Amino acid sequence: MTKNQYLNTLFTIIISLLVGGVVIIFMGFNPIEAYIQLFKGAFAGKFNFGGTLERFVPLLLTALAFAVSAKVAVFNVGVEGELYLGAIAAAWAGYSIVGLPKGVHIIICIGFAMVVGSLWAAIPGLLKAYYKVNEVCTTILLNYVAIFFTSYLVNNPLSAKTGVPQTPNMESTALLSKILKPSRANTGLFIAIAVLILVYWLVQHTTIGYKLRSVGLNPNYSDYMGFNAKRTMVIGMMMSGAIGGLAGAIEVMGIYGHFLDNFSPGIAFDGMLASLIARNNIKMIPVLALFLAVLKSGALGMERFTGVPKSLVDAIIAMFILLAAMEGLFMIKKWKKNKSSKIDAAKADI
Amino acid sequence: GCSGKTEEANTSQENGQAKESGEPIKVALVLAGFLGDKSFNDSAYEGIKKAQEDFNLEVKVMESKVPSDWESNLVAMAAADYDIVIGVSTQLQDIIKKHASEFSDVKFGIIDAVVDEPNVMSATFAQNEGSFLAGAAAAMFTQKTDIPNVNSEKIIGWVGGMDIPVLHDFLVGYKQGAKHIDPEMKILTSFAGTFNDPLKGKELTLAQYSQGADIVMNVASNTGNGILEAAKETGNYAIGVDLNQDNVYPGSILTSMLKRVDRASYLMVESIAKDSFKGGEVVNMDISNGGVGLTDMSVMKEALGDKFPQDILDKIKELTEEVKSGEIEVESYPGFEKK
Amino acid sequence: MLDNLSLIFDYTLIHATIRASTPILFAALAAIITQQADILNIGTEGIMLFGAFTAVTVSYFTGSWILALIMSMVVGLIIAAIMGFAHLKYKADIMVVGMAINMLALALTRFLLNEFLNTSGSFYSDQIIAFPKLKFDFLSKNPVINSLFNNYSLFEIVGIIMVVVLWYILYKTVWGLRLRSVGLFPMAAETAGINVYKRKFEVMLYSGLLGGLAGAHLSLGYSNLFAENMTNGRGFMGVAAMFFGGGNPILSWIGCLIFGLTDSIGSRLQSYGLPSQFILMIPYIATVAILAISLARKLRSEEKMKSSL
Amino acid sequence: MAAKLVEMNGINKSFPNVKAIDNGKFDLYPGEIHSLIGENGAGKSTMMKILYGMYAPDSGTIKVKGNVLEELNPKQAINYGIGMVHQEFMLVKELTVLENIILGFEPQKNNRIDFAKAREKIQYYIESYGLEIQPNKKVIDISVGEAQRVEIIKTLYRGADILILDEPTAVLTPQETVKLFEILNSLKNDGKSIVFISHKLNEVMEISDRITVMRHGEYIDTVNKKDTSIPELAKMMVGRAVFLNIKREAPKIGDTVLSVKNIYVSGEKEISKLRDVSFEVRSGEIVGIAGVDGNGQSGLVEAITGLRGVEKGDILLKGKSIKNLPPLKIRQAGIAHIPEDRNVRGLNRDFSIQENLIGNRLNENPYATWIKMNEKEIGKYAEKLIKDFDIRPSNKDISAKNLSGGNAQKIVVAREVDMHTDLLIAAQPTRGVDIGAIEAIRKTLNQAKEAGTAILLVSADLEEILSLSDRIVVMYEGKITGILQASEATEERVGLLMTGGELDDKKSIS
Ligand SMILES: Nc1ncnc2c1ncn2[C@@H]1O[C@H](COP(=O)(O)OP(=O)(O)OP(=O)(O)O)[C@@H](O)[C@H]1O
Ligand SMILES: Nc1ncnc2c1ncn2[C@@H]1O[C@H](COP(=O)(O)OP(=O)(O)OP(=O)(O)O)[C@@H](O)[C@H]1O
Ligand SMILES: [Mg+2]
Ligand SMILES: [Mg+2]
Repeated sequence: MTKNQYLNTLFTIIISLLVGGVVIIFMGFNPIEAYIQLFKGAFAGKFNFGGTLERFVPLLLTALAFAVSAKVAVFNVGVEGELYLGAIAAAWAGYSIVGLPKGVHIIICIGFAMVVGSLWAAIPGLLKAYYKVNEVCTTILLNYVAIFFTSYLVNNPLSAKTGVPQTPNMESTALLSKILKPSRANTGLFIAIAVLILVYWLVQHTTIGYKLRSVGLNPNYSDYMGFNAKRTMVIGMMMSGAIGGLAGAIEVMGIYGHFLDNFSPGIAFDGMLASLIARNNIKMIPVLALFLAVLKSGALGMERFTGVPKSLVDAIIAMFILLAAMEGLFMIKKWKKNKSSKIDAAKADI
Repeated sequence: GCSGKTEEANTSQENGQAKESGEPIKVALVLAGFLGDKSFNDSAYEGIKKAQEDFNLEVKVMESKVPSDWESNLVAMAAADYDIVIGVSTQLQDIIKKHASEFSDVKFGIIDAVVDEPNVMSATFAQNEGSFLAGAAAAMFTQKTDIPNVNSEKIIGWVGGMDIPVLHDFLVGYKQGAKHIDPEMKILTSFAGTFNDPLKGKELTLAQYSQGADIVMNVASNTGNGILEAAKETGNYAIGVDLNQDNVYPGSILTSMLKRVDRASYLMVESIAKDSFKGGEVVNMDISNGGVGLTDMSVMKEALGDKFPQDILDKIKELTEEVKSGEIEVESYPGFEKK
Repeated sequence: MLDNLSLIFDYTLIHATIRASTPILFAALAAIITQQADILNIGTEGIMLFGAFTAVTVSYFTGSWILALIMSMVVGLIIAAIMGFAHLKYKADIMVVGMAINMLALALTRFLLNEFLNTSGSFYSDQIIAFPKLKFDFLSKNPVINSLFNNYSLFEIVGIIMVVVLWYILYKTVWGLRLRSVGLFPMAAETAGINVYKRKFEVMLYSGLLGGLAGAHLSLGYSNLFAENMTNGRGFMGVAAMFFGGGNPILSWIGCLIFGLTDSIGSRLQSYGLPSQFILMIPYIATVAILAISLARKLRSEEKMKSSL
Repeated sequence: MAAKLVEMNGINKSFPNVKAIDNGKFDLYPGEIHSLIGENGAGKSTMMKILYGMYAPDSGTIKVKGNVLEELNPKQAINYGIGMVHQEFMLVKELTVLENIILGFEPQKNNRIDFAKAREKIQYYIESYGLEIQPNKKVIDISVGEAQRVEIIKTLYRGADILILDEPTAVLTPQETVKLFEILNSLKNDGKSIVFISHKLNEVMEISDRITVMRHGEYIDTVNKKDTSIPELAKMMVGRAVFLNIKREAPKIGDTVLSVKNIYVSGEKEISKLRDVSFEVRSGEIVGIAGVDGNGQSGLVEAITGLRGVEKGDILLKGKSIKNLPPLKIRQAGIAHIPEDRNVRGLNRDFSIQENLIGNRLNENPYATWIKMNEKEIGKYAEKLIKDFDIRPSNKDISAKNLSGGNAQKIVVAREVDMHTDLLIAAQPTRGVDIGAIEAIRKTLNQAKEAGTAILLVSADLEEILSLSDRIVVMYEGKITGILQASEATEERVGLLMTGGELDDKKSIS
């Protein structure tokens, strides 16, 4: 990021706050109070800050999952489904296997979730690579299948039979330890950060990453080099699915302790949003994931302790995101050049 | 059905029995969904509003359908010194169980589940019993061929929201009630897979009508709006749920199965106001105490005039007594056995 | 089971299929028109929701479905214009814009429902005037004919007409040719003197009109109420259908019909005690499977054409 | 002389990283063919894109037909009668030829495109200038030569009397070039003015009236054709004398390295399907494959390198079958491959020079330990290749898309030749690159051959085939029509075989 871009970001934030403030005043509330509660809701005290971290982890992982598939030029809208399947796989391994030491049990749960997530992601991957079936179409549709399938499992064979649509509670050996009690932030945070670093290293500094990026940018070159573009594409999708599955596993192992029917309200779509705003740049993803996590937990604070209705808070957040995406908004220096580079831009689009 | 501005914390005029100090009682209602479902959640809020008329309250409603928000909402409200925090859903059972001891000086209420802690009051519902009556009413109604659009086939319908255990508790009662009237009765059942899609509810209901059902029971929250609309649009019939929905489309809705969530939430607030809160208390709302039941069908009676089948009403009364006395034992779904 | 089968597969299925596929179809058309200019408009979902809300509100207050239709399209247009500016002028990623609009629509319609209509969750009233149904008395005598040809909601028919019209416009008119060239190869279009920016903006606006219409059909044609989040992924399904047909209105329509048909069959199958979740999956699995099989077959036949033997 | 049609003066244009035009100058008279030459990246295309309104110059004046143009876009340029055939074709592959031609200028009848009228008008150009095209085919299905003619008709159709052709012959066969020149001359006789950009100086000398030379974005000089010569032009372009014709030693031929035995390979078009093709390449010799583009050469190369399936027959490398092995296995067996299109296969344009150079040694020691890439070693290796092959700019971290065609091609050549494999396949190794780079690449191939590599050279440039090959295999419609020794090959004889003719003396040896 250049100095200009930082300025641009700053301007965008200020403008968003101003516009949001005007709306809040217009509705008859105090914007300063509202923003203070937003800030407190995200950062003040262990409970709130923990709440932010708790939301940050799945956002980071699902954003990463999306970015990895984007490296092989697959638009994986299916991370949500992988998250669900990973979650239920981890939950099952967590309650049905007993008597393992903690570390081993956690690894088994995570491993199983990642395998399930990657196998699920392999389906649209294979269809795209070998039959040119559009992956946006298949992943949108397969999300529903995954969610209904977990719903079937949790209400039938894997049900805890307690009246709540959830699996039995996992063994304590399968649970991730909490940090920052009473919030539910947990050691999954460190797993997520480790995965972030690992993925960054893998993509940027290894032969595997070279192949993945190469396939995404030019599959013909890859085939010619002997990387097998199709297979690599499927591998990239499977990596993406594994990370999505991991995100689900951490949710159940760190937060709920069991799989809960319909537990995700579209976490992976928020993750996708983070990745898209970061333009799939892995280095920028944690920043954007944190940004969204802060907005989400801050919004809860604003809703709890001011009279601003939840729906208005949500609308203001949507507006923040819209403005954040408009990178051209304050590129003052670029305005003049815009004219001469219009075709360059068109070219860049191709 | 308008619930007005809901999120604002508003205080009402003071009433005799309220706390001495004149400070309002702080009540937090934590929902596992949103207001506006015209059933379960709205009903809980109705009770609070009723209590607001009687006592001096400060009310906060936390809505969210995001499971990860539930726990943090509940904890935040408990930490913010609310006098009572009421969790409105079976789904909040574990969360309250987990945190009740942490906030030992805060009182909790849980609706539709039981938490056995010294500072928690629970309310459960025998929805299977209410549904039993609804099933019986539907089974009788579907054979009244003199009523417009009622066919001679012994087929009735039932459409649920998500396929989760509590809905099955409704369903077993409904089926048992129908079969009790006529063992040959065929019951079509569908789940929309969501509580939030009225259009899907409508589609499923239309499908059941096309398969010969002429009356369909709604157990689908917001999705149910589509069920009721399908009845109105095709001239067929429906049965409402939770709240009295008879008036939504007068003449299309035979009756509603009431689940008096409002009464439960009122009781909880009242116990604080009157200082009669008993930790660990479980209020069982069933047919015997009027916690579940059917409406009096007066709306339908008016719509049908002398075609109204009075015998249904009589039979329901009879069945109600039989269930009360234990003569009829209504089955329940695993996890919902009477405590 | 045999008599059950006839309860599932009978003539009423046809009308049910069209009814179930129309909301998705309109969303797909809105997505198709921008996709032809290489803009993936996933904001359709949000535009629809705005449209649905506007339609109900206007119809409720004015009692005129025509006015409701017009206003919901105008609202769609305005939202699309905002999206167009954000994406084309300020270079915001179109997917992000679309998702933000979806979030905004969900929150804002909920907010306005409280503020304007003083209710939450859902809103229905006798004063909401629905879109007319095409009812012909002379058709209603025979139940089969009645089910097959009568009682269509206005826009169920308009939708089918629009598939053909849009196909014609895209593939037979100057406007369509230029639009497709903008989407396929903007440089080529630019060197042919076509203003790519304007063209993209223009189709964003049309997409807004269609999205608004789609929403209005949802709340005044398909049903007669507004409910929070009543689109419930139908905009996304439209995008999926658009990709199913590769941007071709007719093929996309076929995708919608496959979905609608399997969905309707599912609705009927549910009554027979199979686990609901599996039934609810059928339309999604069927659509993916049909797409995959048809593409695999196409690839195979292309291979054959190339063979030297 | 008549008044100038076009006058461009003091033109400057910078892109983010380069100054593409530095005080550029160009003019054009009515009815002349004016060539614009210069090395890759000299700024020829940029200069003409400015004239066509695609780029706004940073400064400078443009005068067309007496009007000073302040702001120009393609639409206005078209209105001034300027038409441009771009180096990369501006054709929408998914549309038909007809649709491409009329795009933006469609005749209409009640809101419908009047295809009949369009066809009629196009027919006029087809007949008047002998531009053979098939209007109903999709562009994706036509040959490059035809695409070229489509582009020309497109500009004429739009009413151009100033035609800019940016390297039109780079992708054409000699026959097609001859045909193009006939067309250009007849256009000129019709009073049209033509700007012709090319790297091939013999063509430039053949077709032009005047010639302008650019170097590193600067204007060097404009000369009359009759006052100059090829060596002089080359010197102006490169800044030094150039020697293209490498003197050939007698080849030291060794064992058979590659033997292709009766193979059948699939193809898009009927004529590109290989049927019953056999030949051999021995160590220390260059075997040239001559043929009109589209007669199966691509298929042949792809079959040998594993990129396309062989349906029947066998391919042996040093006696071992490599038929239908995965491309990686074939590379490892000892084949290096310079692909025909550097932008499609040869390079990953978004990768840096360094990343492109390491592609085929990715898993080799010391460049990688297990999966970790050793960036230091890779960097050293990249720097060595950049130096050895004189790739410019020499910064290994620049992304490949910012390089001129010649330098981009040098990356591919460096990467493949440095593998020192037994067999090197070089397909169109000098297509579209400037004269300096051609010299360097040809020299490199010759050195590899002298070091004992067996080389299979595929080129549509007959001159290149004749000057490099020791043996020449001629292909026509997917079959081999003859194999000639260098000594017995002449342009006429090879040309005859390339078009399906037969040699009467039957002196060919196989
Ligand atoms: N759109 C662009 N963005 C950035 N740099 C560019 C762009 N177009 C051209 N350049 C750079 O400008 C310089 C001149 O390029 P130009 O295409 O005009 O060269 P050329 O003489 O046509 O070369 P060639 O013979 O290879 O076609 C080169 O260094 C090139 O990399
Ligand atoms: N069966 C195939 N499998 C994979 N790729 C193919 C196949 N057929 C064609 N292609 C691709 O399409 C391109 C053009 O194919 P085509 O068959 O026309 O080439 P060709 O005629 O064999 O080669 P050329 O004519 O250029 O010598 C090839 O370069 C190749 O990349
Ligand atoms: Mg009946
Ligand atoms: Mg050029």
